[in-house]
Amino acid sequence: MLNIQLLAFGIARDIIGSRTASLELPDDASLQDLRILLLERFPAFAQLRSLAFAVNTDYQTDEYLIRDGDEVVLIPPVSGG
Amino acid sequence: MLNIQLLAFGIARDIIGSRTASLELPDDASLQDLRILLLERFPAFAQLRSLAFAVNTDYQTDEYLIRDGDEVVLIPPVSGG
Amino acid sequence: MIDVRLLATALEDDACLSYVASEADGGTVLFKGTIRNRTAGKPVLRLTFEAYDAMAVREMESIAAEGLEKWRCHRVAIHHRTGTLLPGDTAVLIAVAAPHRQAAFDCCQFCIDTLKLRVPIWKKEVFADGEVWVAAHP
Amino acid sequence: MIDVRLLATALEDDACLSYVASEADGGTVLFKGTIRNRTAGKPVLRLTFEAYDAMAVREMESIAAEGLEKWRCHRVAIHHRTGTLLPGDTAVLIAVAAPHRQAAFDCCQFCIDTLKLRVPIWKKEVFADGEVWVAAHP
Repeated sequence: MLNIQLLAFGIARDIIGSRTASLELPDDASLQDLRILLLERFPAFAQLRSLAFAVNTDYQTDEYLIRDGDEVVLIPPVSGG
Repeated sequence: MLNIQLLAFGIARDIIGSRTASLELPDDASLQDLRILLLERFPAFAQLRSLAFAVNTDYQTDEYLIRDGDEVVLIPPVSGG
Repeated sequence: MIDVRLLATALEDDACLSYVASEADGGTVLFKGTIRNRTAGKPVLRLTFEAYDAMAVREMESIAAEGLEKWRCHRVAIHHRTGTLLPGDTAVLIAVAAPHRQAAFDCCQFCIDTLKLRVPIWKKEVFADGEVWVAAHP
Repeated sequence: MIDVRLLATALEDDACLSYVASEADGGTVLFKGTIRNRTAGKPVLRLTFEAYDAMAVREMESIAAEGLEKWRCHRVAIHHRTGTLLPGDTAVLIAVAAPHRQAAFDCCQFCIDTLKLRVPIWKKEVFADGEVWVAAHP
């Protein structure tokens, strides 16, 4: 199993109810697998215009294979400026 | 005859040698007639990228018929900003 | 040269303009984004900006570097607020200096357009009757 | 609202930015044109700006009004220098505020582009070996 940390901002934090969360995922899980899991647990994510992921401080696509210890950042639609 | 005042700026002032000048033109003279006269007396005007005219504070085309007492402004290529 | 800051205190126009000033450059463009007092006709009480700080700074630096290179500009400053802002407050400042003006306009516009697309900063608008995360929903 | 000034004294960024500031507007764009220390590689000692004052002010007002109307912006300030300037000095400031940024960018660019085409102001560059009226000859 992979142990990862979630870090959530903006409306994503409201949806999961906290800034950080720990999660276990099967080995070889991709960000797409995480997306599916999140949508199951928190159907409100389906209402968003988009949900992107970063690992540490870089955007990653859904094909990214999660590594044990990764910090995965949930990035709902940004609205800076 | 029409009596007009010339007002010259930038390189036009250098070419005619003074900021202002008085001139007599035949009745019914247009700015085009003035242009021809200026090019005869001051051939250096032919070297400019352009020479526009204003009467008082408005640009006028060469068809403009000069009136007695007009102040005609010689506007060489502008370079503000 | 790039100056990127994510600040919890009031942004200063002059800090950005001074940073990019140079006798080698003839054109400077500053974009200043401020808090409007209404959204779709509804009075806004205040806004809160939340940022993923480390990544927001990295993304702003990367946007500034991309703009500098693409338009051959010399200096870019991007300053962005976090925290709570009131109508009229400055949310973002982007200053770009270049030898000629077109490059400065194009680079400045690229920086603000791209910042709004990909820098991890989120704003919540607070109205008399509730709060909304801007642009979160379609 | 339009604020046009032709000034023989140093231009101030903040005078333009303050004039256009409003809680109804979210985007402000400032263009600042400054004196470069070189032209085509040649060191510039100083510049002199000469203006046909009355007409220069009228033309700048007309450009500002045209920009405001075309892009539905709220406020435009155009301040232009006359007299002698040194490298680094500010020759022109144009600030535009609008509800949204694209209008402010487009209007500001229109104002500076059009100012350079038709406002009766002339600059002479002074080099170590002589003086040149800028753009006078092809």
